[in-house]
Amino acid sequence: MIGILRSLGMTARVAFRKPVTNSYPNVHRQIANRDRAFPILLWDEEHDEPFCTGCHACERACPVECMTVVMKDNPKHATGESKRRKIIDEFWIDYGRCMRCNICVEVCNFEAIGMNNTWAGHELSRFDRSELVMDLDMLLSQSKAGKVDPGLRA
Amino acid sequence: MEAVWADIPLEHFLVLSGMLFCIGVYGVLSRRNAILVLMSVELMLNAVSINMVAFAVYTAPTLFIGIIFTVFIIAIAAAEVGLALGVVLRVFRNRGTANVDEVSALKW
Amino acid sequence: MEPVAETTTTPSTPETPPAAPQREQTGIEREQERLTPVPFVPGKSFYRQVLPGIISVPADAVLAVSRKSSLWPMTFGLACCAIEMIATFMAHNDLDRLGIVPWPSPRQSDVMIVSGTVTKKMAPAVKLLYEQMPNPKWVIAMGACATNGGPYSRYDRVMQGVDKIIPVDVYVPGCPPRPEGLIDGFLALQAKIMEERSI
Amino acid sequence: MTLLFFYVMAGTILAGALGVVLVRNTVYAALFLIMSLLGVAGLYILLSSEFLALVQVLVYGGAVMVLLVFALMLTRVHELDKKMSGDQWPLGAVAALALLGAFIGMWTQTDWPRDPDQVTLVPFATIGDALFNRWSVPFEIVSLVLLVALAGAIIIAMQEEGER
Amino acid sequence: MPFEALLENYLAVFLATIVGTILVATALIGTRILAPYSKDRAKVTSYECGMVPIGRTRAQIHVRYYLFAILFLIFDVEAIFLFPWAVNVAQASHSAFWAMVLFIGILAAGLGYAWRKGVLQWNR
Amino acid sequence: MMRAVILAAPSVDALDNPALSALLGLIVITLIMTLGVMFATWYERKAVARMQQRLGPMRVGPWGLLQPIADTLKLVSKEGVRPASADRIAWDLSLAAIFVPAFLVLVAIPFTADWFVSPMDLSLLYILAVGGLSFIGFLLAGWGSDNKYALLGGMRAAAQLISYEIPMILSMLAVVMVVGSADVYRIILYQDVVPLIVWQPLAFIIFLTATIAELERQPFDIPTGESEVAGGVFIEYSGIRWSLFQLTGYVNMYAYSLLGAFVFLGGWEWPFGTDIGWGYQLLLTMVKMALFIVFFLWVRTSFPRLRVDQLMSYAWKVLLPFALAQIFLNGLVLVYDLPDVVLLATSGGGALALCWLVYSVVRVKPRQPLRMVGNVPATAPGSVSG
Amino acid sequence: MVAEQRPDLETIDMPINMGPQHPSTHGVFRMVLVVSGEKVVDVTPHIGYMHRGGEKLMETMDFRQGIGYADRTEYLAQFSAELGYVLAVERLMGVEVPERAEYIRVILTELNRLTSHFMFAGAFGIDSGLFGTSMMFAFREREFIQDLFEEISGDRLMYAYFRVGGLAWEVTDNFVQRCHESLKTAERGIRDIDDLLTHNEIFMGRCQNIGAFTAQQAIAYGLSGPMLRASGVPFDLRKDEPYSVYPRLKFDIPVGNYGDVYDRFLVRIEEMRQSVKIVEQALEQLPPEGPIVAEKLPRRLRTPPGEVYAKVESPRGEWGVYLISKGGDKPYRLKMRSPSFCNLTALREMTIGQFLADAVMVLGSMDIVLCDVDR
Ligand code: SF4
Ligand code: SF4
Ligand code: SF4
Repeated sequence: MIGILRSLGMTARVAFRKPVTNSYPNVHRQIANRDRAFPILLWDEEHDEPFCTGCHACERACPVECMTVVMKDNPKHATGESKRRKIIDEFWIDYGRCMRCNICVEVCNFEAIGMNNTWAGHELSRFDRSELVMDLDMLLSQSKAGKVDPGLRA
Repeated sequence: MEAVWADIPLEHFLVLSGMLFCIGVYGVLSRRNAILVLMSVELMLNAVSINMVAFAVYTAPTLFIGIIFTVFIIAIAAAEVGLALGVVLRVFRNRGTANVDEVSALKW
Repeated sequence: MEPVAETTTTPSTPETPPAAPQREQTGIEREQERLTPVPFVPGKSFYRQVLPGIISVPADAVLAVSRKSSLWPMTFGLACCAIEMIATFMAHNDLDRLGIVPWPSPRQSDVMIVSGTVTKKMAPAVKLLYEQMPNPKWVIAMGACATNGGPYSRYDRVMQGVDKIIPVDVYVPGCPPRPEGLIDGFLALQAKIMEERSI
Repeated sequence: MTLLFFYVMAGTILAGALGVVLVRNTVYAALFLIMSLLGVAGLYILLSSEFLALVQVLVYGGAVMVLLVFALMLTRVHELDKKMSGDQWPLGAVAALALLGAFIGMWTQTDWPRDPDQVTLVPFATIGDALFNRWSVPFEIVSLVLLVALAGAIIIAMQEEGER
Repeated sequence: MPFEALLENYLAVFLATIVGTILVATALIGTRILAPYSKDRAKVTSYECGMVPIGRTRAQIHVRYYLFAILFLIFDVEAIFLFPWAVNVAQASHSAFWAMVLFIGILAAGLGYAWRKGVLQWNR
Repeated sequence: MMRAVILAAPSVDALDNPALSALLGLIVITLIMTLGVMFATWYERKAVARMQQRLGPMRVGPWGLLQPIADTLKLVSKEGVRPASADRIAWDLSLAAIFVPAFLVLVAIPFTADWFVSPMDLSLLYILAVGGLSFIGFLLAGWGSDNKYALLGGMRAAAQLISYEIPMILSMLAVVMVVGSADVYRIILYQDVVPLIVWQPLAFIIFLTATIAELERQPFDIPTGESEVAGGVFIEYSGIRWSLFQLTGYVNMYAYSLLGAFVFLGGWEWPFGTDIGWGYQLLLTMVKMALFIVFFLWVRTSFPRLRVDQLMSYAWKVLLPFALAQIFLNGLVLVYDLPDVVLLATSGGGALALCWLVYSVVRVKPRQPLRMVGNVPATAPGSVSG
Repeated sequence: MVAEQRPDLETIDMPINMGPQHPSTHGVFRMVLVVSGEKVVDVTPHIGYMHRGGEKLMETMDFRQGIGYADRTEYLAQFSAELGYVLAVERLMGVEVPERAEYIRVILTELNRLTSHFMFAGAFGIDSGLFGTSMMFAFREREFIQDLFEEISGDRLMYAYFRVGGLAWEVTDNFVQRCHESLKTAERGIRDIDDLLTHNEIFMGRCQNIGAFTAQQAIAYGLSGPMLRASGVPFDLRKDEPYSVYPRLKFDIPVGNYGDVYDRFLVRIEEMRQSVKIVEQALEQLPPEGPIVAEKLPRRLRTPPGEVYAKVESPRGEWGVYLISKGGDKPYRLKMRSPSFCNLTALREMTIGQFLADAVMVLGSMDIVLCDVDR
C-alpha cells in the first residue's frame, strides 16, 4: 500500500517538473564540438583546392569499404600554384554505409578529411539510397562555403 | 392504459410461447451436440416463462405469482446450466465427443 | 449487419492445413523464396473512383494531412539502431509531439521503421510484417544496415539493404542515426506523403 | 405501436430460436440464442415487468451465455464440419409440429379471462417483500440448489485438473 | 405508475440499439469508401510476431475460465435476488433480513468451498 | 412525484412523440460522446506526457488539439485488413457487440437534473445489466480473429469482466440499500447534504477498483497488455474497426466515471442542491467525472500490471468477501434502525480493514536485504554452497 | 477407469510464438511457448535472427577497425565491449597503458554501466506492464549521460573511443565537472526508479519468487553478472580477477539471497549506486595531467603470435574476448564470450511452470542484448 502510494506520488511529482523535451525541428540544440556525423573533405582556402591528395590511405583503412578515391595529377602543381603534386579527382563516400568510425580522419596524413560536426551532417534523409552516395562536390561543399565548425578535428 | 393491452390479446403471447416451445422441442430432439441441446432446453424454459408472466399480468396482476415463479425459473435454470455443462465437459473429456447420440450408451 | 468493408476474399476453412509442398525444396529454392521482394500493392479508394476530381482532390489533401499527422510506427527493434529509435520516442525527443506513437501490432501501424540489420533469417518475418500492415503504409530504413547492410554488408547472411525485400520510402543514414536524424526522416516522410497524395 | 413492438420482439425471438436449432456453427447458435433471449427480455418489458427483463439480461444474457460460450470453446475442437443435426430430426419435427397443433387447438378452444382494469405495474419493492416473506422457504432452497450446483460443477471440472 | 412511461423509456433503449448498430455500420461504410482497397490482398495471415502461425489457433481454452464463469453465474443470480430486498431493506421485517443473511451465508459457504478446493488458486 | 419532474424535462418531452424525442436525445449523446472521446484521447496523451516529463502532441493544431481529429480521419481512411482465416461474421459482429452495450449505458445516465434520454425506475440495475453484456463482444473478437494472442486476450477479457462484475454489482447494492431505490436519479437526490462516499467508503473503494478492472486499464489491463499479448483482442483489427474498440473503451470510461460521480460523489446535487441552473449542474457533474478520469490516468502511468492469477484472486478473495460484509453490515444497521453514524463507522472500518488486508497480503514477507560483499576479493564461485 | 483419450483432445496446450517481433522480447529473439491456459509448459528459444557475423568480420579487420564492431556487438555497454577487446590486444602486445587513461576508462565504463542498467530498469518496467513511465525516466537519465559521452567521444552510441594502448584523444576540459553533473542526475534517476518500482507492492508481487535459481543452478548454467550475483554467488570480475585500476577503488558488490527476478532487479539497482561510488572515487584519484596513450606504439598495430583471453565485468556479466594471433595486424581467430548468450541458456529452466506473463518478466530480467547473443 505504501509503495503503491509512493509510486502515485512519484508520477504526481514528476508532472510538475519541467518537461525535458527538445522541440527539435524548431530548435536545434547545441551540438557537441566533437560530434562525428559523416566525413567531409576540407577545402584549402590558401591554394583554392582540396587538401586531399587522393592518397588512398583512408580508402584502405575504412572498415566498411564505403569510400572510393581517384587521384590525378594536380594541374596547379604544374603552374606552381600549389605544392601538391597529386590531387583528388573523384571521391565518393557512401553515407548510407559509413559507420562513422572516424578511422579515415585518423589515418589521413594531410588533414584533408574531417567529421562533420554540424546539424547538416545529421539531416540527410533521402528518398533514394543512391542519393546517399556523396561525390566530391557534395563532400567539399560545406567546407568550401566556410560553414565548417571551427572546432572540427581533422 | 387499457390501450396497451387492448392492442395485444393474450393469445398472441400464448402462440408465441407455444411456437418457441415447439422450436425448443425440435432442437432437443434433433440436435446432436449436447450443448446445443442445452440451448434448446433454455428456449423451452423461456417459453414457459413468457407464458407465466403473460398469465400473471393478464389474469391476476395483484398476485404476481407468475413473476415470482419466473424469477425462480431463471435462478434454477442458471443452476441447471452450470451443472449440466459440467457433466457435458466431463463426458467430453472422457469420450472425446459432446454428441448425445454417441454417449447414449452408458457403457464404454 | 453486412460486412461492408471486406478486403479479403472468401476465408479458407480454418481447419484445413495448408497444402504440403510436393517435394522437399532445395536450399537454394528456399533461399530464393525467402528473398523475393514483396510487391507493392497500392489499394484503390472507392471515393476516388466515383467522385469527380473537384471533390476528391480536396478530400485527398485532407486525408493526406491527417495521415501525415498521425503516423503510427510499429514497435520493431532489430539491432543497435533500435536503441536510438527508442530514444527518439522517449522524453528527450518525444515523437509524440508529431503525433507519432508506436503500436505493437502491424495492423494498427502505418510506418515500419526498420531499425537495424536484417539478416536473411529475419527477412521472411520482415516481409510478412510488411504484408500484414494495412494500406497506406510506408517504410523507413533507419541506419546503415537497413539501407545497404552497413558495417555488416560483407557478411553473406545479411541482407544488402532492406529495400531488396520491401519497398522503402525514406532512408536515414547513420550508424546509428541520431534521434534528430530519425525525426528528420519522419519529416521527410511527411513531405513525401503530402506530395503523393493519391493512395 | 405496442403491437408493432410486439411483432418485432416476437420476430427476434422466433428467428433467434430457429437459428439455435438450425444453424451449423455452434458459436453462431450461441449468438442466436442470445438474440432470442434478449427478445424475451423485450417481451417482459411489454408485459410491464421491468425487473424481470433486467434479470433476464443479467442472468441469461450475461451469466448463462458466458458459461455456454466457454463450454463451447472447451469442447469445440473440430466439429465445425460435422453434421449438426442427428438422424432423428424428422421425428423431432413431427413431434414439434404435433405439439404446436395441440397447443393451437387448446388456445382456440379456451376463452381466456381478461381483466384490463385491474392491471397495474407490479412495484419492484413488492416483489422483494413477497420474495422474502411469503416465499422465503423456496428462496432458501434456491440458494441451496445454487450451492449444490456450484459444488457439483466444481467437483466435475476440477477432477479434470487433477487427472493431468 | 403509468405503463406508457415505462414503455417510452425502453423505447429509447430499443432505438439506441438500432442507432448504435447504425453508427457501427456507418463507420464501416465510411471506411469502405475512404480507405484504399485492393482485391489482391487475399492471403493475409494472422499476425503472430512476424511468423507464420504455428499449430492450431482455435485451440481449446483452459477449464479454469469455465470455473470462474460458474462462480460468476452463481453470484450473479444471488445479486439479482438481493436487489428487490435491497430497495426496501429499511422497511423490511427482521425475518426477511435473516432470511437474506442465511441466503448470503449459504452462497458464501459455496465461495469458501471453491476457495478450499483451490478454484481460486490457479495452480496449474 | 419524482416522475412528474422527470417527465416535464425539456429534453424528454421536447417533441410530442416519445420516439422522436428519444431519437433527439440519442443524437445529442452521440455528438457529446464523440467530441468527449476526442477530447479525452488528447487529454490523456497530454496528461500522461506530463507525468512522464515530456510534452505530448504539439504540432497538429495548437498544443496538438487537432491530433484526435487527424487520428480519426487517418483511421477511417485506413484499409481494413481481415486475416484470411478469420470468421467473417464474428469479425464484424464483435464491433457491434462491444459498442452497442456501451452506447446503451449512456441512455440511462442523467447528465443534469433534467437532461437525460430515458428516465428509468431501475436505471442502476439497467446500467449494470447492459454494461455486463460487452464480454460477448470480446469473446467474439478473440475467437473470430483466429489469432492466439487475440484468443488469449479475449478469454482474459471475458474472465476479468465477469469476475469484477460481481463486486461492482454488490457495491452498488450496498448503496441501493442505503438509499432505498435503484434509480440513479433518486440516489443523486439522496445526496443533497452528504455524498454517499461518506456513508459508504468501503463500497466506494470496491467500486473504484472494480471500475478500473472493468475498463481494462492499468493495472488491470491484462487482456490488452502490450508486453504479453501485444494488444490482445484488438491485435488483428485495423483502421476504423480498431478505433471503434478504442472509442468503446473511452465511452465506457465516461460512463463509469459518470456513474461513480453520481452514485458516490453526489452528482450535480452535492453540495449546492438542485436549485442551481443546469449549466452549473453540468459543470459540477463534469468536474466530478474529470476527477475520476484523472485518477484513472494517474494510476495508469504509475502502476505495473497485475498477473492474471493475482487479478482473479483479488476479485474473488478480497473484493467479494468485503462486498458481502458491507451488505451484511448495511442490512444490520438499516433493519435495526441504528443511527447513520454506525453506517459510516462500519463502512469506514471495513475500508480500513480492506486497506490493511491488501497491505498485509500484498506486502510480501519481509525479505532479507541484499548482502553487500565488501572490499575483499570474494570467494571463488566453486567454493560456494547453497 | 478413464477411457483412453484421443490424442487430439490434448490440444489444450497451445503453442504461442513470441517474437521475433514482439514488444517484450528485447530485439529479435523468438521463443515458442507452449501454454496450457496461462501456464507455460514448454518453451523453445530460437536465436540467430541477428546473426550478422561480427566475430568473423572482426577477424578480417585490423585492431583499430575491430573496435567499432565490438561497440556494435554489445550496444548497451559499448565501453565494456571496447575495453574487453583492447585489453586482449594489449595483453598480447604487452602494452602498458598510462594511468590516466586507465582511470578514464574505468570512469566511462562505470558510467556506461549506469546507462545500461537504466535501460534495463526501463525495459523491465515495461515488461512488468508499466505504461512507459519507467522507460521515460530511464531514458531521461541515459540521455544526460549520453550527452557526456558524446562530448568526449563524438558519438551518442558507438563511441569507438578506447584504443589499444589508451584512448583515442584527450577528454574535454570540463570532463570532471560534467561527470559530477551526470552523477547527480543519475542519482536522481535511481531515486525515481526506486520510488516508481522498487517498493511498489504490485511490482513486488509480480517479481518475487519468479524464475528463482539457486547458487548451484546458476553456477551449473554458467551464468554471470547480476544474474549470478542475485543467486547468491559473490562473483564479480572487478573483484575476483581485477583489471585496470579496480583494485584501488572501494566498492561493494551486491549479492542476492533468493535468486529470483526481483533480486536481479535489486542487484542491478544497487550496482548502479556502487557505480556512482566508483566514479566518484575514480574522479578523485584521476591524475589531472598525463599521457593518454601508451608511448612508442607503432602506427600499424601488430601482435606477436600467441593467444590471450581477456575478460571484463560488463553490465550483463563476464564479457570475454579470446584472441589467437599468428602475428600480423589481424587476429587469426576471435571469439567473444558473450554474457547474454550464456545467461539466456537458463531461460527454459526458469520459465517452465510459470505464467505466461512471468515468462516475459524472466526474459526481461536477463537483460539480454540480441546482437550480443547472436554476434
Ligand atoms: S582524405 Fe586523406 S587519406 Fe583520404 S585520400 Fe585524401 S588525403 Fe588521402
Ligand atoms: S568514418 Fe569510418 S566508415 Fe565512415 S568513411 Fe570514414 S573510415 Fe569509413
Ligand atoms: S546501422 Fe549501425 S547502429 Fe544501426 S543496426 Fe547497423 S550496425 Fe547497428
